[in-house]
Amino acid sequence: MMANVSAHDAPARPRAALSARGLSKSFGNFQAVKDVDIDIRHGRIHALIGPNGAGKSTVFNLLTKFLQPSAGKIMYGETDITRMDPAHVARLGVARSFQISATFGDMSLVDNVCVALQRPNGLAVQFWRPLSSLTRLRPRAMDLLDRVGLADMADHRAADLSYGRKRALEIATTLALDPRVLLLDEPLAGMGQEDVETMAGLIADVARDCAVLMVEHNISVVADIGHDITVLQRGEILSQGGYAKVSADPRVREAYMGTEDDD
Amino acid sequence: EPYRIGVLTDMSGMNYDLSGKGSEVAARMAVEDFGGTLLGEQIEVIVGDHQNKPDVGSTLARRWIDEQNVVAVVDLPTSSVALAVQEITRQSDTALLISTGGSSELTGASCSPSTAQWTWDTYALANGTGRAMTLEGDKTWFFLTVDYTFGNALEADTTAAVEAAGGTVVGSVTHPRETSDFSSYLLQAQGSGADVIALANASGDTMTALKQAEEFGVTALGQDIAGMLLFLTDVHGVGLDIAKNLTLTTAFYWDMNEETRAWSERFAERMDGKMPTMVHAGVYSAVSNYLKAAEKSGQAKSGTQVMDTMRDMDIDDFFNHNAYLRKDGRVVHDMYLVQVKTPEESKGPWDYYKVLRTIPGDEAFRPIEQSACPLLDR
Amino acid sequence: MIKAEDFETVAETTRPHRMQRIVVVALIAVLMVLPLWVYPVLLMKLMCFALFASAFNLLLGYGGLLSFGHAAFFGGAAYVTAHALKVWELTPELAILAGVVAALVLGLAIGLLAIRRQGIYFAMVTLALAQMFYFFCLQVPFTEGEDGIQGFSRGHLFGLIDLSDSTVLYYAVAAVFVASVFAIWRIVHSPYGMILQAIRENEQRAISLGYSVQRYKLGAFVMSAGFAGLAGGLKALLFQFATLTDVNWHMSGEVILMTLIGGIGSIAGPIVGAALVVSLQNYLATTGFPVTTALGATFILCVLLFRRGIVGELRHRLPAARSKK
Amino acid sequence: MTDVSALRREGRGPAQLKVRALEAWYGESQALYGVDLDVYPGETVTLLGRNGVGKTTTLRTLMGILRKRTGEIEFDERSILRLPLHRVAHAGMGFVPEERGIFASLTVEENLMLPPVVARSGKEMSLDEIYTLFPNLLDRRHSPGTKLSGGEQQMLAIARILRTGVSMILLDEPTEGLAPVIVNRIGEMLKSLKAHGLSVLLVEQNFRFAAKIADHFYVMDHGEMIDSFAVGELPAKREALNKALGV
Amino acid sequence: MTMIFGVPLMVLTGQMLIGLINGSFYALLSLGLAVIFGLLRVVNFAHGAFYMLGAFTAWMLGQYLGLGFWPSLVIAPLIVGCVGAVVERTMLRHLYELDHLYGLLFTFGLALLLEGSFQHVFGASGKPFSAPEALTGIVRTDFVIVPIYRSWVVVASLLICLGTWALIEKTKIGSYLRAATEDATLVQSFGVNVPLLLTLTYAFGCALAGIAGVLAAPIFQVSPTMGSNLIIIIFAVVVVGGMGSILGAIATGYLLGIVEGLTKVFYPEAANIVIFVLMAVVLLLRPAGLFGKEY
Ligand SMILES: Nc1ncnc2c1ncn2[C@@H]1O[C@H](COP(=O)(O)OP(=O)(O)OP(=O)(O)O)[C@@H](O)[C@H]1O
Ligand SMILES: Nc1ncnc2c1ncn2[C@@H]1O[C@H](COP(=O)(O)OP(=O)(O)OP(=O)(O)O)[C@@H](O)[C@H]1O
Ligand SMILES: CC(C)C[C@H](N)C(=O)O
Ligand SMILES: [Mg+2]
Ligand SMILES: [Mg+2]
Repeated sequence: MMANVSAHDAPARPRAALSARGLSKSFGNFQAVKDVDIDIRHGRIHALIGPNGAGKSTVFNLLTKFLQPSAGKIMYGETDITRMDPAHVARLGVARSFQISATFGDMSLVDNVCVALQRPNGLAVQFWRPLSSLTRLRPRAMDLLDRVGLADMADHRAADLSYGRKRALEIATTLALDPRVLLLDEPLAGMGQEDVETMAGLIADVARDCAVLMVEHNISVVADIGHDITVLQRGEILSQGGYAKVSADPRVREAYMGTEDDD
Repeated sequence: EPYRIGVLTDMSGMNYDLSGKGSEVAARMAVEDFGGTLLGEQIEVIVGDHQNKPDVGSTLARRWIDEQNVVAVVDLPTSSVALAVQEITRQSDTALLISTGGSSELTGASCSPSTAQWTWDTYALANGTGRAMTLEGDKTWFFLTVDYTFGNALEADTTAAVEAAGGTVVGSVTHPRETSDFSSYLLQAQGSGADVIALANASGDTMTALKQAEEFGVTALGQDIAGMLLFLTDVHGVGLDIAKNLTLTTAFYWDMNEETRAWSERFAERMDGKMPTMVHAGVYSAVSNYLKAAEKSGQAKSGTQVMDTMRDMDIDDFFNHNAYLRKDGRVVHDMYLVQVKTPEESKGPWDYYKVLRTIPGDEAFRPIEQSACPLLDR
Repeated sequence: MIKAEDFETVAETTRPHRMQRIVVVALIAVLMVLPLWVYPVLLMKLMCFALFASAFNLLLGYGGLLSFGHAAFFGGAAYVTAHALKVWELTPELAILAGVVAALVLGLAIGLLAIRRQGIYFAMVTLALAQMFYFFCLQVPFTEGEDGIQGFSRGHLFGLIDLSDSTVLYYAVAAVFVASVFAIWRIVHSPYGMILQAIRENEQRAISLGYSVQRYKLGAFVMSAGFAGLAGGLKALLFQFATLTDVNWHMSGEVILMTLIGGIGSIAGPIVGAALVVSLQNYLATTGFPVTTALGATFILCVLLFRRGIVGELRHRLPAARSKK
Repeated sequence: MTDVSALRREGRGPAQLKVRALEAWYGESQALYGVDLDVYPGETVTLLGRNGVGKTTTLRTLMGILRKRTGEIEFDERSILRLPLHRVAHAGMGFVPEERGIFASLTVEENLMLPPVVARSGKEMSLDEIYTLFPNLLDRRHSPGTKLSGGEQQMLAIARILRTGVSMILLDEPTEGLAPVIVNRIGEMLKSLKAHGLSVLLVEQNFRFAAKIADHFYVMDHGEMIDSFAVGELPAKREALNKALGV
Repeated sequence: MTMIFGVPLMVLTGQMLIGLINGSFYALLSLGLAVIFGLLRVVNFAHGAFYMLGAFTAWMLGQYLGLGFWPSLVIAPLIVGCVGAVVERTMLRHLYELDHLYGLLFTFGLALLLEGSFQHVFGASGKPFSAPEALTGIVRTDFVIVPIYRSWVVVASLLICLGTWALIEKTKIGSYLRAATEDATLVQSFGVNVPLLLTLTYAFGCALAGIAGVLAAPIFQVSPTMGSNLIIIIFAVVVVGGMGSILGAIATGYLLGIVEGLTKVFYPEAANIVIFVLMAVVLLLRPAGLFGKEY
């Protein structure tokens, strides 16, 4: 099903890092996601697009186990994670961001990143240690902040950041987990044009050594850095493949991009 | 620094009417009548609200004694608080004049040399009411007992009295303080088929139970009610329609003779016309006799010494004639078996009791030989 | 989630400022000499409640969980401590330890059920479960019903030091108090405390970072229960009592009030609040003004006007204190 | 079709809705930075702009749902800035939210009957008229509101406001997520509303749809109005628009 | 005597009836709580205090104005409702934007204030209040003894519950209420005076508590603390029923009353606890409550 056409220097198709088969979710009688198959591959950026309410965030929540699928199967490499709890999935290396930016508002930026950094090394449960035991994480945290251009604001309160910068911080925090699969829900929403470019660059950069799934309405960015595209509509896959194929699909034009010309 | 008398009572809870403000007034009257000075120092009355909580009461008492030169702690409704405070007054050797607290344990196993239990105790009630009713023909008893020192003591004492008089106890249920619905307990009591349902509880609980017993037609269906502890204010509270014909034991009734009427009217004047309960009169009597004894002993600080002085005195006033203080802390005086009037018999508010019989002190209270008080060296 | 505008954030006090150290040392010194002027029993009562409020605040202020059932831990531990002193005749430190262990176990049981719900539901569930415990205490014989457990002596600390002397007891209580507040401070300002704060601020995000938030919350709940138990045990030792008052839901309400008045989410807040409420109760007990009314009015005022609490307001009003870091 | 906007360009007749220097905040963060806007009686005006530029915010602020706001809002030559939210409808302004706001606990008919009639200006539609306009709703009138399809819900949301007799409707993305047929139907409906004399302030991402029904356009970016033109100027604006809207 | 499971039939039916009567109060009170919570998202901790206020108002109407039970049954809840309205207007409404917990804390303070003040003014011992002449006496059959007044309470509470349910589910006001629960702002934007509606709802919920109070007055003593322990049971009822569900509140109220009654027969020691045990079980199995929606 996947088109081999890609305008970009995509790596050869590696096996899927995260994949789902027959993924479905209903809320009461309402079926938000129907029978979705998706493969997210190492080293590639997979864009998920579709009109509002198509079920993109729901797919996200299903893949990260924030929601329990009604049917279907989710594999992380060789591991079946269909029944796992979300924190566990995250510990395996599946990191996500949220559509509505999620930071720890009352903490400084560097602390925000440290929250993520201290988990793998077991510091987080040590209620008897002073906070200074975290200082050794600081260089790495600063490094990450630097990558998203926030190093000079490291000691500001996260809540005081502008919307776009919160998104950047969220990405830095997510990267701190050293994810193997990265899921970004509208990471560029609310960012100014230059920021969009830097961030798109960063995502492309990060994607070199992990698998990325992102929801994004900014079609030009998707066209720019996306390798694979899945279009959802009313919970179902409308089209899947490279940008050229998908954007040529009349149904996609109709449902999402809009018909170019009529009467 | 003036000597202070601390009235430790319930100023906000369900014992407010029967003790509370009235106890304060009675204590003040006693101090005024005594002249206001003791051994050349002013006497001051201070009041504390223990909220019926042992911890609140004991903290207050401790502070009073440690910081405010309180030489006598008075009244103590709720035996659980009284027990707690008694621990403190024992340690500091302060006089403790219990009027409302009624568990016979206060002068039994937990007795203290600086305590006088002035007005009544559970033994006296049990012996008065329990005995009388059993002899009248109420042979089988069922208890509704409030679940703490006082209730348990009252039930135990009554059981003993009933059995001694040839009756039997067929069952009992316990309930927590301030129960609002007795219906299921009453149902059990009705189911038991006992001749009498005995209320081994106090004030609010007793009133509620009486009302609900009426509602469930307990007496109409042929069972009797025994209000083991009923104060004048309780009768006032439920009304004669419900309380009529109940038999009860009391240490005092305002309308017995000239003396009691005279004092009670003075009291009522200060209390918006409310007549005193037995514990109000008891507080007055206790405070005035304490002051006499303290004056006589020449010092007020040692509760034990004052009490010892009092033990040698004749206690005699409108409240009790020919009474005396025992080694275990019990003040022995006459008690009265009374019956509540019917609405027709009553001539107006507060005209509630007819006295059936005077129970002489030595018959009313637990004989000293039977006392479990460790102070009695035997 | 409840939130004072001025949470002391973890970072803000990462390294105690020299000034702060001096203040703390000075305060401890004052604590040492205070019984010369103030009635020691009152001071000890105050410390018990300050510790109780601090324990509660560990959960609310730093974990963002409003428990309406903390009386269960406070009172439960008081019962166990009293029982241990009276019936098992343990030494005071072991008796208190028994109380704390009981509180921890109870905290685990109630916590496991309660953390299934959040926000108001959490508050209501803890309230109801604590009330269930209250009725349990009312029924079982070992608590001695409405009388409570009373009539035991304080015993000898480590079997050696006689605690019946209030002054000796005072220093023992003060030591435990200072150590516990320090321990709470340490927990709050530890890596664990930081995660707790993160969870409070954004639970979903914390999950997505791989934290099993339920466990962290449960951990905070149990620790808080443990400290509340310690406070309860101390109180039982101090007054030689354990009564139903301590497990009643009014007690849970009072500890909330103390924390709210003092200021949620700071170390000093609950201590100040407890001091104020206890002194107020103490004062009102002899004035005839109804205590409950006063507490209720204070509650309403706090919620409507001073949600930051005293310490929070101070910190808000004195920007100098904030910017000194 | 251009008469009205022609009138307006010549500055004749008062605007029904006149907005000047409108600023608005979500908590601490500012969302609108000085919006100016006019809607003349009987006109259909469309607000264009990318995602997140503040179109919805503009409508919510005009309606008074977002209350942290400054500037001027005059409706029928009367300032409505201080009006409590529930008085705004009575002044004659109705709002159809982006997420439609159909109530799950009410049936279709209950949903329809929910908003009180605010004016008997002759512009209000009777239930019969509404069912004639939207036969689908008649069939489903007893089923719970949210069991309707997306398109039907959108119809219901609009119909609900038509019953009340308001003279202006603020309509947020009525075609979002709808199938083309339904989009067409809604287009027809909007035209018939215009025939009824209603003014409409429309937010729409679907530019082609808007182009067919609007008299006048405003373009937003970052909480500001960056352009405004009548439908006649459309061809000339195509290029600039494509850039601004990122289509 | 007929025995069932080793229990005399009379006791069994009697206790069940008593359970039903208690259940009536649970249902009435949790209904009011659910109405208030449903729309205002405020857990009305003062509900018990308003219940007490209802009883006291009835008592005062009798004491000072000489009004009987029947007029009081109408007037007292109205007065309680007005008090509720004032509280909502002047204080409670400033808390809506904050975390719901502040509403809980505020009403907790209010409960303390009301109960403390009444206790101070009227004393804690409770005031007598008699049932109307027409309803005194008992019904006695072979398997049950029940006071007429109490049976009347069951009927009255059922009627009120059904009436409220009908009001909310079947009328225009009800449709505003239900809609406002889902999206208050939108309803207000339609021109409905939602702030007024909120005030009325709170007042109505409080009035329901007031009615329960008047109904309770002849059964229990009219005392300042009569509501303070009840409120926690009501909380448990509401948690079991599912927050905000009207039907859930009513059904669970009666259900738990009966369960409690049965427990008194078979295992009296657990009678006080059984509701909370049930709550714990429900929490484990269905965290959203029996009638609540999963979130
Ligand atoms: N918890 C829920 N309960 C009920 N319905 C839900 C829930 N979450 C999402 N939905 C519904 O599922 C559908 C898909 O929602 P989702 O958030 O996945 O859309 P989306 O594609 O991410 O849209 P957007 O671009 O607006 O973010 C929507 O109709 C939404 O209303
Ligand atoms: N409730 C809110 N709180 C804080 N910020 C908000 C809120 N709602 C919207 N915003 C922000 O305000 C800005 C404008 O949002 P608005 O919803 O008005 O955009 P829009 O132009 O309608 O976009 P769309 O086409 O996606 O509907 C966005 O940056 C958004 O993130
Ligand atoms: C008046 C009473 C409440 C006395 C109390 N029952 C006691 O414990 O003695
Ligand atoms: Mg989404
Ligand atoms: Mg929008």
